[in-house]
Amino acid sequence: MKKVKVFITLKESVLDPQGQAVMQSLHNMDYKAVKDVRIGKYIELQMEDSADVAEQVDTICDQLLANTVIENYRYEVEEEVHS
Amino acid sequence: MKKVKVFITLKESVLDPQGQAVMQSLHNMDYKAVKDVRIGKYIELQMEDSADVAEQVDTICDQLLANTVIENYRYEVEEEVHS
Amino acid sequence: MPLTHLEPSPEQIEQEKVYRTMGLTEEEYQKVKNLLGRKPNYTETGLFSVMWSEHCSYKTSKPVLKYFPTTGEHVLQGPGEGAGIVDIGDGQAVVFKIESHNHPSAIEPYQGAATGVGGIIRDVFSMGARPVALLDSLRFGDLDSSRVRYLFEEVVSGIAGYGNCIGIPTVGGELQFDPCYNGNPLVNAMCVGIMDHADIQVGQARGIGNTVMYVGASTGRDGINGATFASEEISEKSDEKRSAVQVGDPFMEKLLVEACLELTKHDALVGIQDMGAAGLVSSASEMAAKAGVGIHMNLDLIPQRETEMTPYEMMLSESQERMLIVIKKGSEEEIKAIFARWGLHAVAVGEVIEEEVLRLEHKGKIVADVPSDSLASAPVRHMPSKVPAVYLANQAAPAWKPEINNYAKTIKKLLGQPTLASKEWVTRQYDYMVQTNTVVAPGSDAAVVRVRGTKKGLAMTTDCNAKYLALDPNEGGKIAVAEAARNIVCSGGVPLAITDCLNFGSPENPEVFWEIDESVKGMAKACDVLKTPVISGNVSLYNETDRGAIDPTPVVGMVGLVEDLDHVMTASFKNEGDAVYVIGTAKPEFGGSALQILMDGEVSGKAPALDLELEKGRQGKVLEAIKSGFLASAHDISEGGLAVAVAESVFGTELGCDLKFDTDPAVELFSETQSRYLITVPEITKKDFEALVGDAVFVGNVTRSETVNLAFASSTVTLNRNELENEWRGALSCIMSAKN
Amino acid sequence: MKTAVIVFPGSNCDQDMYYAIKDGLDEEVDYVWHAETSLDGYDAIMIPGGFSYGDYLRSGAIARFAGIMPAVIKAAKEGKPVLGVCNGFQILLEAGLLPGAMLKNKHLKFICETVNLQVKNNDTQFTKLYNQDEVIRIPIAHGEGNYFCDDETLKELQENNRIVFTYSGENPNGSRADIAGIINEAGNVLGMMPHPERAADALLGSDDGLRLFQSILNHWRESTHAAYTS
Ligand SMILES: Nc1ncnc2c1ncn2[C@@H]1O[C@H](COP(=O)(O)OP(=O)(O)O)[C@@H](O)[C@H]1O
Ligand SMILES: [Mg+2]
Repeated sequence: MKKVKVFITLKESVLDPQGQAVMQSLHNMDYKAVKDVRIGKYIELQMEDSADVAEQVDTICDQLLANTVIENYRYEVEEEVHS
Repeated sequence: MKKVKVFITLKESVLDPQGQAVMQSLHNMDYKAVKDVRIGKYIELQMEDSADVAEQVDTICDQLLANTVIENYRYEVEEEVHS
Repeated sequence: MPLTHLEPSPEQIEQEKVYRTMGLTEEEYQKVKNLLGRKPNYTETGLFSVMWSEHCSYKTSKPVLKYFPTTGEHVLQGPGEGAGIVDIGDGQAVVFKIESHNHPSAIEPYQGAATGVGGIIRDVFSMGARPVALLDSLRFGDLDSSRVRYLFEEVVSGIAGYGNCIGIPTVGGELQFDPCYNGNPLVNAMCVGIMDHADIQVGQARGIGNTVMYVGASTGRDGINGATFASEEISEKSDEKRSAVQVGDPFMEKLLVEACLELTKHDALVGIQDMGAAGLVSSASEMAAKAGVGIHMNLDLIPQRETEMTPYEMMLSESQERMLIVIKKGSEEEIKAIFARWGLHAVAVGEVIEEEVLRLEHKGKIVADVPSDSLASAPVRHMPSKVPAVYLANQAAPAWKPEINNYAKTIKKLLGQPTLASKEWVTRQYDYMVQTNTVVAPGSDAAVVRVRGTKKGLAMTTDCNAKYLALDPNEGGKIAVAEAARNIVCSGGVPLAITDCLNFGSPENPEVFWEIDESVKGMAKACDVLKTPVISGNVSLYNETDRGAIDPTPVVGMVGLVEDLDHVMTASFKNEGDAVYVIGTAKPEFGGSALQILMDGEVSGKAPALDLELEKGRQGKVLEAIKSGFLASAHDISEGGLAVAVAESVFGTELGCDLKFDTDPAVELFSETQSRYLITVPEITKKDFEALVGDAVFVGNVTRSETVNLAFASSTVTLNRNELENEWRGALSCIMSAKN
Repeated sequence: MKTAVIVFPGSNCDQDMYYAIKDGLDEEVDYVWHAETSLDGYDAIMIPGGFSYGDYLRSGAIARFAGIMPAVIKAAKEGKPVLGVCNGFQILLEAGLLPGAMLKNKHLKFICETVNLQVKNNDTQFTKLYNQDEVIRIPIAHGEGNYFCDDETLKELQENNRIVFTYSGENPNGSRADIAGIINEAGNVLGMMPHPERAADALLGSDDGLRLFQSILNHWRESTHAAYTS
């Protein structure tokens, strides 16, 4: 089994209303050290081993997990340790 | 400046309807190798340097970013490279 | 690793009194032992402890609930099933029920509120009805507290998140703020459905040999409280990762609604019930008990989301979006096909047996074997009752008199109180239009939803002014029912029946029990006189924190029938020149009033008195006037008195009014005397209206103006509509955006 | 005119759309299940609002892969009118039939209210019965209606008159250039956040939306008539 960690972030040119709202709250809470907040998605996939895991993840991300009009993605593939 | 990467995930026993729906859809799209999907949040904070960054991030996560009744969080603090 | 080995043995349960930590009293444990003729094992003790909990069994409230009238000409199904059913003619019926989710919402407000909505929807469609509307009755503490603001914001999001997604309009409700709800918010959700008589379903497991099927989401460890022996062991192992909070999946429920309504039309369906509180155990045992049969279930077949679940966990889990159905043997494949079309699994998990037991099998062993009706019939508890000293003191107190210097300022201040301010900040977050039947949206007295394909509509509202109940539960209980009916009448509906949600503190406190008893007596009396029987309801006790119990808050949800959509009436003034009338004379009744709260910060004295016969007569007249087409607007005078009613009637219009009174201004404007109405009538129907409603007093006219003039012998109060409206409309959003 | 209303799991304005056409236009209309693969025989395609697949991940993201979508794309290519409302609009964006993407509303809350819309282009088969720049009252109900596109796309939309509706007065969701509805280059695929089907019956407050459906019908009548006579 592989564990795939996918990180999806809004492109820099896209405004992030949620991130802005969080930053505002943080400032209200007196965490003035926080200068920017961007909110994205963190997705974990459990996948069966196969030679083309990376390839599959690429298409899955392109087609479904990210909307490349507004989002970027990157991922890491980890070997799952069995218990 | 520090870049803080926060990962927020649902606790293991908490139902993840989003993840389930995505997995179902991946199966329909014939990505049968995907055995589980869990969807969480990935948040990037830009923070001014200070001795207690980690401490601050801990409270920020506890109080605002994560709902600790159902979510866990972890984070990484990175040195930001200035351009 | 199987976790069952961590469970205590029957002997341990008895010797170490494990049953007590699970919620059974000494007496109840003995009763279980007698019923079984042996010591219950761990799973069985669990079954009894949840089924005999107050939440599932109503063991302390049962004697009180007996006061309610539950039958009537139009009642097709009274309390006892998922929801009550009332005939609305043409072979159709309305189905409704209200339910609390107070405690889950206090822990995780978004999911608590969301799953509350999900649960009440299942109650309604399990009767065979299509859900057509939702209402939410909410109470929070003081908005100065950031925790309270968080709870408020998240509860509203949770209700919106679930209702909007599933596509049932949230058309009404209530929202009140009072320090007594600090730390203990009230989240009551009501669902209304429409169905054909022919499709009425019941939660019964009839027909020996028939198949028991499980449909919907799979079972996880949701909602299993951590305070028990085995789960404590478990939680030590993985404390970090585990949470007992139920998470709602409105998408799954939307599929379930559609699939179950399709199932309802199928001959093979015998019985259906949702898995609500105490999930599998309650649905299975209740369905068996009601049909006088037993159920044998194989727990290995239960769809499970988590690994290594014990029988105890599976039976007690409160995972959401699940239903238990009983179908004719042999039709399993057809039923599976219905669910498969909606992407859902239906799994045969057991069968109906003759022997009246709930028998559970797990990994080849019988893990529980208990009489089915014993689970569903907890021993009733009769609680001692005591008249509270506060009540006696309030009854004896001299009448409260306000000292008002500036009427205009006082009115503006009242309109800015969160409890009286516009609820738009909330209702804008709800899709109140989906299904395109919402004729009267949130903002008037009652919402009106059209019955598609007919000229009829359903008027619906929730009401309860807990401040009156805090002073006098009996009178306040009557008023809650009467006010709901008034709101229905003002919208053009004939009150049909009510559902109720009894929110109180601990019944073990004799003073609280007295409040429960008196409130219900008052409500029952009003239901009798107004001919609105109770067809369903819910009890939520133990609403208290270390600062004490909440005010008695028995919320009334009422539905009325609008016989012709031409009768639909709203509170807003309509035309310049219309005559303005007030029905009912204001008396100096300020106990529990919004004015008293504004000025004193607390309530005292006597609640307003309610004359039920007078109430009934006036409702009849107002409704007749509406049906005759005499009125342009109708609004009941409630919290905040006439001043607030007038203001609400000009908001959102281009109109003002010139009114003249020969009464005392403080009493006329702010008293909360009951059974009063603010009515406007076009010139052409004035004569007819006056002839019909003899006690209506003409007080002036609607004007095309920004000004509201209220003239009294001693002084004139001049108000600016825009100024008041800005205060009223902006109050909640101002609080919510400024402080977060 | 025979209309198809596509039903995805989680669609919840499908019936509203159905009744707007059946009762409002008195024309033939069918529900078409997401798993179907053909839309042959239909003259107009409606993708209704709701929460297809729970709006999980991103609204419209999962629906885009439904079995019916290739047929929707085919119908669009053939020039049939395709209308996506609210979630339907989001699905059209995800499917690439219209440019851009949706973000969460700027205030982050779901918002339901009747708003003023300005008709920016009445020269389309969807808007012929409106006056240019007319302001109409149509309800919105969405949490993710904050339309986004890059500068280049915006310029193209503006220059080719492809912005059909804008919010008039306060922009409720923060959309770029106040956009409420856009059309494709060929002029037969319209996506809009506001719900015309909720404004098709005066009893419910407004029937300003009905003219949109009537426009589609008129256009269909004219074009089929033209086809017969040519
Ligand atoms: N929590 C809520 N959810 C939906 N609608 C609400 C809510 N609270 C208040 N409303 C609506 O706002 C309007 C005014 O409420 P309220 O002042 O309680 O009316 P009344 O005093 O006539 O019972 C009603 O239409 C009511 O349904
Ligand atoms: Mg009212």
